[in-house]
Amino acid sequence: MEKNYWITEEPIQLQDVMDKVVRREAGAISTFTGIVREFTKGKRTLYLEYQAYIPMAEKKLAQIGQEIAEKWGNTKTAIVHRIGKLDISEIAVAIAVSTPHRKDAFEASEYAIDRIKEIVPIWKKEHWEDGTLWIGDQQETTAYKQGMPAKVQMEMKQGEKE
Amino acid sequence: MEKNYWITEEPIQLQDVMDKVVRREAGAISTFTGIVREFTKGKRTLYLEYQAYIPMAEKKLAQIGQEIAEKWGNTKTAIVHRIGKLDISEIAVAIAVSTPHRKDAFEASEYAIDRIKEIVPIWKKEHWEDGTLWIGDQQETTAYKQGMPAKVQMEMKQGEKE
Amino acid sequence: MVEVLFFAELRDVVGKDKLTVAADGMTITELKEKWLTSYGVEKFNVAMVAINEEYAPDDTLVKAGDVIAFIPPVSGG
Amino acid sequence: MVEVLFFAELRDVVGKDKLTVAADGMTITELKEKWLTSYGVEKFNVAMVAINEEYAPDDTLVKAGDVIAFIPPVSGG
Repeated sequence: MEKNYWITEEPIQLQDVMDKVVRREAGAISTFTGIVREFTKGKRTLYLEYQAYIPMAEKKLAQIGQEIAEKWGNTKTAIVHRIGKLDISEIAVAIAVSTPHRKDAFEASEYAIDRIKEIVPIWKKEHWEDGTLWIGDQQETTAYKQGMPAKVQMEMKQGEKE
Repeated sequence: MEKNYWITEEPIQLQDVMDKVVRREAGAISTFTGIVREFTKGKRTLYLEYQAYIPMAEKKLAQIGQEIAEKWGNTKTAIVHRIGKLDISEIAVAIAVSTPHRKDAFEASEYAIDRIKEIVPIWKKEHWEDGTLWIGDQQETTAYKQGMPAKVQMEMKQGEKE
Repeated sequence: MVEVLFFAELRDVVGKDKLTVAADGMTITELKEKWLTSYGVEKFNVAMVAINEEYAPDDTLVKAGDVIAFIPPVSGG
Repeated sequence: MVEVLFFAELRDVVGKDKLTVAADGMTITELKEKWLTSYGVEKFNVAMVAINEEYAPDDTLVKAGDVIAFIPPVSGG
């Protein structure tokens, strides 16, 4: 079976992700690529280190693709996330979504990266000149105090109804 | 000089477009790729033929990159459009925009494709099983009756003030 | 003399990709009336005009050596 | 017995990537109290829990053979 959602330790080629979503019904492909930025809030990153709970992360990436298919219909999605040590400008994540028309492609790929930052068990460790830190998603701090992020809680409630 | 806005008769490689916008300040790259879709409103396309007023088209693509830089700041943009005969699933246009943060990248690349469809002198000829037709942008029909599209008119008025 | 370029449908209508015509000092509107009415005015009136690769209104005066392009509604992307 | 997995900061805190503990029939909350308080509760309380690779609430009962993962706030992308 073709694998459209995966975690890798190898450098990511955007073309590989894009190739997985090309099809005759598609007229538009939107991709998103997250690359390692040198400066964040004035602080210089030397490199990043990513860790993943690999089998669950791949399941959650696939779930995001499924959510996109349900929300926008007629989509094809592929997502890859890299782990290990990444230097400046290396690709951490690449997403491609193909749709018949362009509006859906943009919306869906933006949705994908937003969801990755919410529910996919992958972590980033910053390596600066003066130290290191595992980064948590600041936006979710409040929700996490209740045990899990609000977005996941909602989802679990929906799941119960099914 | 590096050429970030160009018209080509050769097949487009998304990677080439993306490579032009990677830089150390960028954390996000959004790309848009328009590919030849087989069916439009139930009608089957055999292939497309694109024509461009090449020197002006390249200028207008560069203008779009400039507009993006003014609207979002800290962006780097590359755009390529292919002309000649294109088969189903071949790439007609590819856009890449890099920004520090992802929101701007999505907005800017969507802006780029919208503007291409407004101001860049490139035309598409549909080749169906039962005929051919040069396609005009239906959205602009009204404005065109006044000599040029509303978006271009606005622009010219702004230009007069400068 | 000015060079007049045609694209897409207009190129098919005119049957060639360019003409060289005497239109120095005319407006675009006058150039159309003098040289292009035989090809049908309607399609030229829905086209934009570019002079030397920049969009220009129909009342612009053209001068010797200008390159005038008639740009039907675009459909790239 | 259940397997308990740690990631990111929690892995550093615990000093290993997994533990095998006797927790059959306990809730996640009970498992934390029994086996993890020595590592500091705060960081475990801001983590999500996944059982067999699916997010689960803290009152879920764990059974023999389950894989419990503590998932600190994620930061992929």
